[in-house]
Amino acid sequence: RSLEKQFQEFRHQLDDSGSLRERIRSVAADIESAARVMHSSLLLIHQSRSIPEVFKKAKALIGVLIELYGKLAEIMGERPGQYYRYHGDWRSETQTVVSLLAFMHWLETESLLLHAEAEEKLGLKSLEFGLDIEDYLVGICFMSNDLPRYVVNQVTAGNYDCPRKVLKFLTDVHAAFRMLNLRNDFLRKKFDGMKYDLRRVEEVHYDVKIRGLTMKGNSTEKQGNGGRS
Amino acid sequence: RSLEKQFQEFRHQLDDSGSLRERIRSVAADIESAARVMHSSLLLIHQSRSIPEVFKKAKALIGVLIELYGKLAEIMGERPGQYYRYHGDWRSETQTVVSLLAFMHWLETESLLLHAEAEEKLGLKSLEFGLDIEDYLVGICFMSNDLPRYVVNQVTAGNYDCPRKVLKFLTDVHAAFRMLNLRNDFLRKKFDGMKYDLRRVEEVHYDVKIRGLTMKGNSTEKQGNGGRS
Amino acid sequence: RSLEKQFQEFRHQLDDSGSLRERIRSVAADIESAARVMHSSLLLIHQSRSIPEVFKKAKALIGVLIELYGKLAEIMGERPGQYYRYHGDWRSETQTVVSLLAFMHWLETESLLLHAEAEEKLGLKSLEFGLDIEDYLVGICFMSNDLPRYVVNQVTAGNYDCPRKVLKFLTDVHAAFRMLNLRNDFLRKKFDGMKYDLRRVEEVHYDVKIRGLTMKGNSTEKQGNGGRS
Amino acid sequence: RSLEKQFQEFRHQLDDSGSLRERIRSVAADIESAARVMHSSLLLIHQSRSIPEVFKKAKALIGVLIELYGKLAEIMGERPGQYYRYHGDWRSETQTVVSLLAFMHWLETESLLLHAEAEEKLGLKSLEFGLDIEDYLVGICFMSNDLPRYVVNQVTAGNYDCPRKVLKFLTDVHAAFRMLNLRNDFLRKKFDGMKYDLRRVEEVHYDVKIRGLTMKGNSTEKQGNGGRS
Amino acid sequence: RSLEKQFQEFRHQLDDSGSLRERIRSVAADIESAARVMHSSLLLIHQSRSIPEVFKKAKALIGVLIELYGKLAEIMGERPGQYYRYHGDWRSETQTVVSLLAFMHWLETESLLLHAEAEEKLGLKSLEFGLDIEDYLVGICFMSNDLPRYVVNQVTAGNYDCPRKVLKFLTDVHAAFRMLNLRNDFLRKKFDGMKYDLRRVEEVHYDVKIRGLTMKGNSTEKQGNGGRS
Amino acid sequence: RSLEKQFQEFRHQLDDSGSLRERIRSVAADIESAARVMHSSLLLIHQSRSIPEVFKKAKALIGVLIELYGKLAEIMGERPGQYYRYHGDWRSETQTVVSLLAFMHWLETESLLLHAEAEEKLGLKSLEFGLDIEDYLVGICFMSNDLPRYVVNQVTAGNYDCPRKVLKFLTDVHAAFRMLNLRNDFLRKKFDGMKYDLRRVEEVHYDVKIRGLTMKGNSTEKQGNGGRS
Amino acid sequence: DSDPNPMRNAFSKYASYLNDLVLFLSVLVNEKRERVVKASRDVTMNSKKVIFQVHRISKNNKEEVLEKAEKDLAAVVDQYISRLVKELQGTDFWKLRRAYSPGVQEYVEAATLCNFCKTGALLNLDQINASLRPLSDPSVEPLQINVLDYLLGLADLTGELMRLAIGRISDGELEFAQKICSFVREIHRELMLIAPKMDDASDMKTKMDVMLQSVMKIENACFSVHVRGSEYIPFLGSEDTNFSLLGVPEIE
Amino acid sequence: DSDPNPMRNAFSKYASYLNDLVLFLSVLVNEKRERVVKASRDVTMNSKKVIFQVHRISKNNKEEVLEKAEKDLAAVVDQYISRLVKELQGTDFWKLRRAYSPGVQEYVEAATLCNFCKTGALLNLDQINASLRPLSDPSVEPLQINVLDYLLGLADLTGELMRLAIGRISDGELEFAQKICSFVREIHRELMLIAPKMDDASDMKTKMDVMLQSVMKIENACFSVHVRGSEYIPFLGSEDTNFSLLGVPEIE
Ligand SMILES: [Mn+2]
Ligand SMILES: [Mn+2]
Repeated sequence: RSLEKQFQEFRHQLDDSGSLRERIRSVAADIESAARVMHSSLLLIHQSRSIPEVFKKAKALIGVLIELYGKLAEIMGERPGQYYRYHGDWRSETQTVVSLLAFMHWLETESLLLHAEAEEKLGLKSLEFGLDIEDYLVGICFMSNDLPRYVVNQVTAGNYDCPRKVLKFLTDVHAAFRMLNLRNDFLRKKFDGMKYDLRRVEEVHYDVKIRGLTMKGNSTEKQGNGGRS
Repeated sequence: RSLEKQFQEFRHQLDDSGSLRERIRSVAADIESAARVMHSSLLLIHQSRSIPEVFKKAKALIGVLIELYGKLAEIMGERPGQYYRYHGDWRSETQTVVSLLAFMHWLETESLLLHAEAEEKLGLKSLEFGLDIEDYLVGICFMSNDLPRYVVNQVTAGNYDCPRKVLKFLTDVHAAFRMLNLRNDFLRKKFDGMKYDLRRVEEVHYDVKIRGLTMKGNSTEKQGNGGRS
Repeated sequence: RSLEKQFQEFRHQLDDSGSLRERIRSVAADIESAARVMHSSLLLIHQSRSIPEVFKKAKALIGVLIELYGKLAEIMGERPGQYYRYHGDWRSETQTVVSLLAFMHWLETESLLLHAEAEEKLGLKSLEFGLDIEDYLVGICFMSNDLPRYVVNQVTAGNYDCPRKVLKFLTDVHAAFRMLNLRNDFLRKKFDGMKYDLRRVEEVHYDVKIRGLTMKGNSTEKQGNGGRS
Repeated sequence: RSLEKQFQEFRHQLDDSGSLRERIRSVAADIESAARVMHSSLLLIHQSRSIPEVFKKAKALIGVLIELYGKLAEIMGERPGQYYRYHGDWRSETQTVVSLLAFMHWLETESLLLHAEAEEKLGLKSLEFGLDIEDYLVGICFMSNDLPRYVVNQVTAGNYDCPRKVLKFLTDVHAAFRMLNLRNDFLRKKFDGMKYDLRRVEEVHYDVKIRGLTMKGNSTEKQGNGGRS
Repeated sequence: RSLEKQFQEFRHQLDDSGSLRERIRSVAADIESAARVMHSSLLLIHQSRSIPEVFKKAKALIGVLIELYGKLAEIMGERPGQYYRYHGDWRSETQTVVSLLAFMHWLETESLLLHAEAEEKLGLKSLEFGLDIEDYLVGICFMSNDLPRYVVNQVTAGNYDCPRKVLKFLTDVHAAFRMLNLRNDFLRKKFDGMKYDLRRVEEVHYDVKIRGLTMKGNSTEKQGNGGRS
Repeated sequence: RSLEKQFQEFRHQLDDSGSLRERIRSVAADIESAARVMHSSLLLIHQSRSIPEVFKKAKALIGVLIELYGKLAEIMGERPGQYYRYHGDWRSETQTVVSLLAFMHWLETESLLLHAEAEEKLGLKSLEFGLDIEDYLVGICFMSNDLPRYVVNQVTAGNYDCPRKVLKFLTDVHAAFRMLNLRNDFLRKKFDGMKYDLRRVEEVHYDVKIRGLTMKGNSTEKQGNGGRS
Repeated sequence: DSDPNPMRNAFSKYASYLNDLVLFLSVLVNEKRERVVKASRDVTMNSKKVIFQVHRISKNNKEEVLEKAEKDLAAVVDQYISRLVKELQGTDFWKLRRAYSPGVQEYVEAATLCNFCKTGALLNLDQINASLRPLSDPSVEPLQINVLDYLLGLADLTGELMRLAIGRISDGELEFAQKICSFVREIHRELMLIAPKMDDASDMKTKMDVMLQSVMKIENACFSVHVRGSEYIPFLGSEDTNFSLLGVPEIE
Repeated sequence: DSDPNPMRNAFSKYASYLNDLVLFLSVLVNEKRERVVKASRDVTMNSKKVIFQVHRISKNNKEEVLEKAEKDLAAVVDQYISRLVKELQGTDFWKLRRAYSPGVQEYVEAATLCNFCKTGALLNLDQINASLRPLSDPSVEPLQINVLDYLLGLADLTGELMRLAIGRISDGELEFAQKICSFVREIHRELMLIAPKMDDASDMKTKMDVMLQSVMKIENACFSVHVRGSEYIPFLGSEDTNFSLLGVPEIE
């Protein structure tokens, strides 16, 4: 009967998209796990290890991530036009990944990791499977959340010029975000939190500046900061 | 600077997708409103008005719905491949629409409105913008939720043959659903609720049967629509 | 200094509106208390006491309520144009009062207490201080919530014609409400609940009807129903 | 029937007030958006841009706000006596606006923007549609919340006299607020937060004073706006 | 360092138990799926198919279940003493399985499936991996929940002797449960629900008895499986 | 009937205790208000007004407080043994009062206000109505919270000897508290906060000491009340 | 840290004063509180057992079941309430109320449930308190259950009565069920007037909502028995006199 | 109800079988569960006392305080853990885990805290379990704390270390504070990798958030001491050699 035939067909389709989702989730779990290890190794920066030392493990993991996103792209390639149907299953993992990459990028270049650069780092060149803009932006907000802690620990380690640089960077990023008309959603909430990061970095900068440490710091203390003063 | 340029571009894209979403939501609100009126007029069936009388208004509204879904399809046509990005904005409205159409279809034909028939009724022939299967299935569950009430009121009005028919229909639909491997999600929860509808209809059928009303009923009050008792 | 002067003035104004609010709240508490006693005495209807007996105490309390609303009107008269500033302080009490009056009205007349009638019963004739429409409507919804219990207990007491009458009444009220375009707020939520009352009354009516009790009931059993079959 | 007639009338009234609310909300959204841009441009003060530069854009937006409040007043003019019925729909936007105006006023005059002055700035002269006192007061509290950040950044930029001035101002405002008997509500909570602002400004003042920076500061960096340090 | 070494070891252990859990969950999902299909086929009993017909598929699935529980036992055999660590992962599936087996057992023997019998049916003879008693008891409660529906449908199909038998059975089971000293937990709540099943079955029994259907029924429609009425 | 009689009696008793509570709350509100004014006048100490000037108003209010606690004692005298039934209604007010008295006491004597002294100051000699020990201790913690601010402002005003004295005092109080065996409750949490006050006072002491200000300070600005700097 | 400054001395004096007072508080009261909490928990558990016993009631074992329940209830008083009383003796009842209130409420629930089943009437607070008086040492103030705990216990009683009523209907004891129904309605009506006046009015409010649900569950059960029974009233009494409505015994 | 039908008989046989099994469950296990819960509660309370004792530490009383703490900790093992072990002996550890887990976690917290203060290192799970082994009757399986409870205890330990660090900074013991800081950072990093793998991953997730807060509180405290200290570093050491940063003792 047509009713049965219809449901049989549904069954195939649902099983199909179910197993697809399973595959996606498995890759997403691998991404989560790689990002977690990466995050954990980046945390050593707070203990003033030198950047090259800290980056060694992290950089290796980028290779793993590229591979995993490649897998995702491949899977989605089987379902043209359904990127946004399954997108929710790897969103939050991707946001974390972006935040880590952007933090590393800042440490190396003192500039913001651009969207195109992030895509490139993850090997996402194809138009079909890119980095969603909102995910990228949320990732940047997450990175911002880590900066106050970084600045505090750098100053404690004697790197007195760090607050100034981070403040400049964060002020610029914050100003750039303000240009956007954000909907009243998750991203907006995350961005609203960025102003607390900014404020905290300003306070640290103030603490350093008012004691005249900025001058001293630059000349006398280079400890624990491999490539950066 | 590249940072500013990037955010300027984001701004355009976000504004763009923001205004798209606005347009979609406005159409979805119209669909919701049309469905509400349609539901309102179908409710008269519980007061045992004759089917033609009840359907007059409802049928007119299907025309409105076709037009509205046409608009949606047009909007989505501007964004190929992003159907599932915005799909959430008209989901629940569509589920309600399906439930109403399927109820009307059952009243007319005593058979299940198939997915393809539902698409056709709504003027959705294009491959690009179809009726999502899960939305269709949720809509069928919603329809099922209304059946116990319908049966109770029909019996009260003297239409004693109604429970048997509805029971047969619902048993078949329920069996068909059981063939599917549903994920543990909204649809699964809705379907789990269907067994209560089935049980209630069985009880009404039992009430009628045990009192031997089925025989009487069939001869004297065939239509069971003689107005309120 | 002008700053101090300004705040001194504010102080007076805030103290003023504070003591006004105090007075309003005291009256509202009295209304709540009177409504509670009234509600408690109306509950005897579920034990099939005769209507006159049940109403004796309740009717006396209407006099108290008129007086209290008079006080409120007087207080608000001191602040023209600020009705809605303080309205929140007696809202929910008024909704309860409306629900009780409407229930009594239905028991006496088997018709809906209209808005104008409610105002009249509470002695609210002045344009300045009326019964807010939404409060009236919420009150009607509250009344509807009590009807299934009433119907169940009436049938248990042998009053088999009651479900039919209540069903007719509630169907009409429900249909009338559906004409309104309710915002997505408290009233809408309350109204959405009304359909469960309707459904329950339909079920009770069904239980009575299917057993052929409606015929018997009218002729043989008049027990416990002072003025009504 | 009278029931139907009543509900028809209700329908008109509810639709009426619904569309009114829509219009109000649309204006309120515009106010919110203008205030957001204004806030954005005022933020540059934290980067020690000169006041005239910072104010140019902000002042232009005051004109926009006057117009928008004019629209609101016009709309409310259609409904005499219902100011407080709809007031909630533009409250929080107005509080933000007041906080921005008061901050600008302080930057220009080092004195508190009075309630009457705020009304004047927004073109609210009519008695019918004024600036609610509580909204004004909440706005002042919001402004207070921004002062610690302002002071910190000014000192960082070398403007060592700023803390003394802000402290004096905030102490006076705080003392004035303490004269009021605030209810246990939103305003009270906001005011309770003001003491943390005061404390922070005292701390900054202390930092500057104990290091003997006040003397230096006054002579060399009078304006403290020589760009970013 | 020993700290790192310890945590590394933990990581291995937890990865280990994580993958064990994965294996368990996969088996549990298979059990769930087999039980679902089994339930599906048993549902035909409500449509009055003959018992042999209904049981054919169900019995085959018992073989599948035995195998699956064998797998579970094997997995748990690798971790002696950790049965209750992972037990939560297959609890609810097992309860369903027990309810289905007990229902089949009743249909065949009109007696209660005992705990030891259930273990035997599932091939659980080893002491290491048995059927938890609470799971068994919950399963019996679940079976009880299905009996009212069964009785209603059997009577509808003309099997008038069924209510008497089920009532007797359920009364006995209920009495037996009352001998247990149940804690105030999930099982107790499930058992409390059994009273409603009992009551519903009694009502059906009453309906049948009062109409003198029991006598008729027994002679003419012994099997009660004459197809759908 | 005895049931009704009993409940009637309860109603009277509860009305009774309700009006008692009302009276208590009204007194507690007066205590709160007196404490607020007292606090307000004590706040001037942060602006370095002379102690006698600051105390004049505050001392007058102690008389008011004595009277109010007398009223409370009187009310509680009507209900022997029910002190702790109503105690929650004036707890937090009393804690604030203790903190203010202890702060004044320290300013005058540089020693801790003992429990017995606090009772005496408030005119609580009777055993029936004393000062609950936990309330006393919480009050002392509250006082501690105000000391960092006091120290900062005193130093700003040139009173460089203040940090040393406060530090000594707070160190002793902190040590004394550590002797107590505190439960894990509100008081314990408040006490845990005292550590931060201690740390902040130490920091200020350090700031002053490191600059050799202590010596200077003592001679020239003994009172430290030369008006606002 | 043996510096001989007066303030620290004062405080250590103060601290030794605390040995009388604060340590009295933290040791005596905290540990007393602990002990009272434990005693209360035992009262709760054993009162629950009594309630469970009452639910074993059926048409034919009423006397036997109630006798056992009353014996158990007496044991709760003798063994557990008396321990609670001993712990509380001489301290401020109101200060420790939170510690013992749950047990007392549950006891009220059990005692009133037993009494209702036996007599069909409400056991008064005075009666309960009179029965507790002998437990206390006559020299000190005896434990008297306060109105609030009594009422909170009554509120929970209605839930147990609902379970009882559903059971009785299954057992064919319609009159008993109807009696419960009236009784619960009456308690609900009375408590409705009292609820907002109580010290813990918001707790009571939720209990009132649950109570109304219980009342309606009983009413609905009575309703469905009634309509079912009404259907064949004309035929009943003639043919089948000993067919009690919805009673189990006729099976077999 | 003495009808001699086979099913009922079967069931009463079954019910007597329950006297072996279900009553074993409800009496033995339920009451055992109760007793285990009580024993666990005592372990918790007394471990908390040990932790409280450790927080009494100050610059000059370290040995004395830690000695007392260790004695108390040993008493927790001898008196309370041993009771827990006795209750658990012979039963399935995993089955009753929920009942004893809170106590075990708190004990881990106390033991690792003491050990860190004394040795500056993390007390391993193996070490703890080795110390518990003598408590058990050699004939039965000894109580061994499982990895999960150990890790949950460690997660809470970081909160106590934060309180300790803040106290130490107030007391001028900067180095100790910095040592705590590194230690807590390390635990946080290690647990971060383990957290999602745990059986109760969602509990652990909240604990991780709290832990990060603790880490940052310590870091912020170290930061503010550092910048304050850095300000005058050139002058320090020359003038005022014995002025330890932020130490209390100099007063007077
Ligand atoms: Mn209970
Ligand atoms: Mn802890």
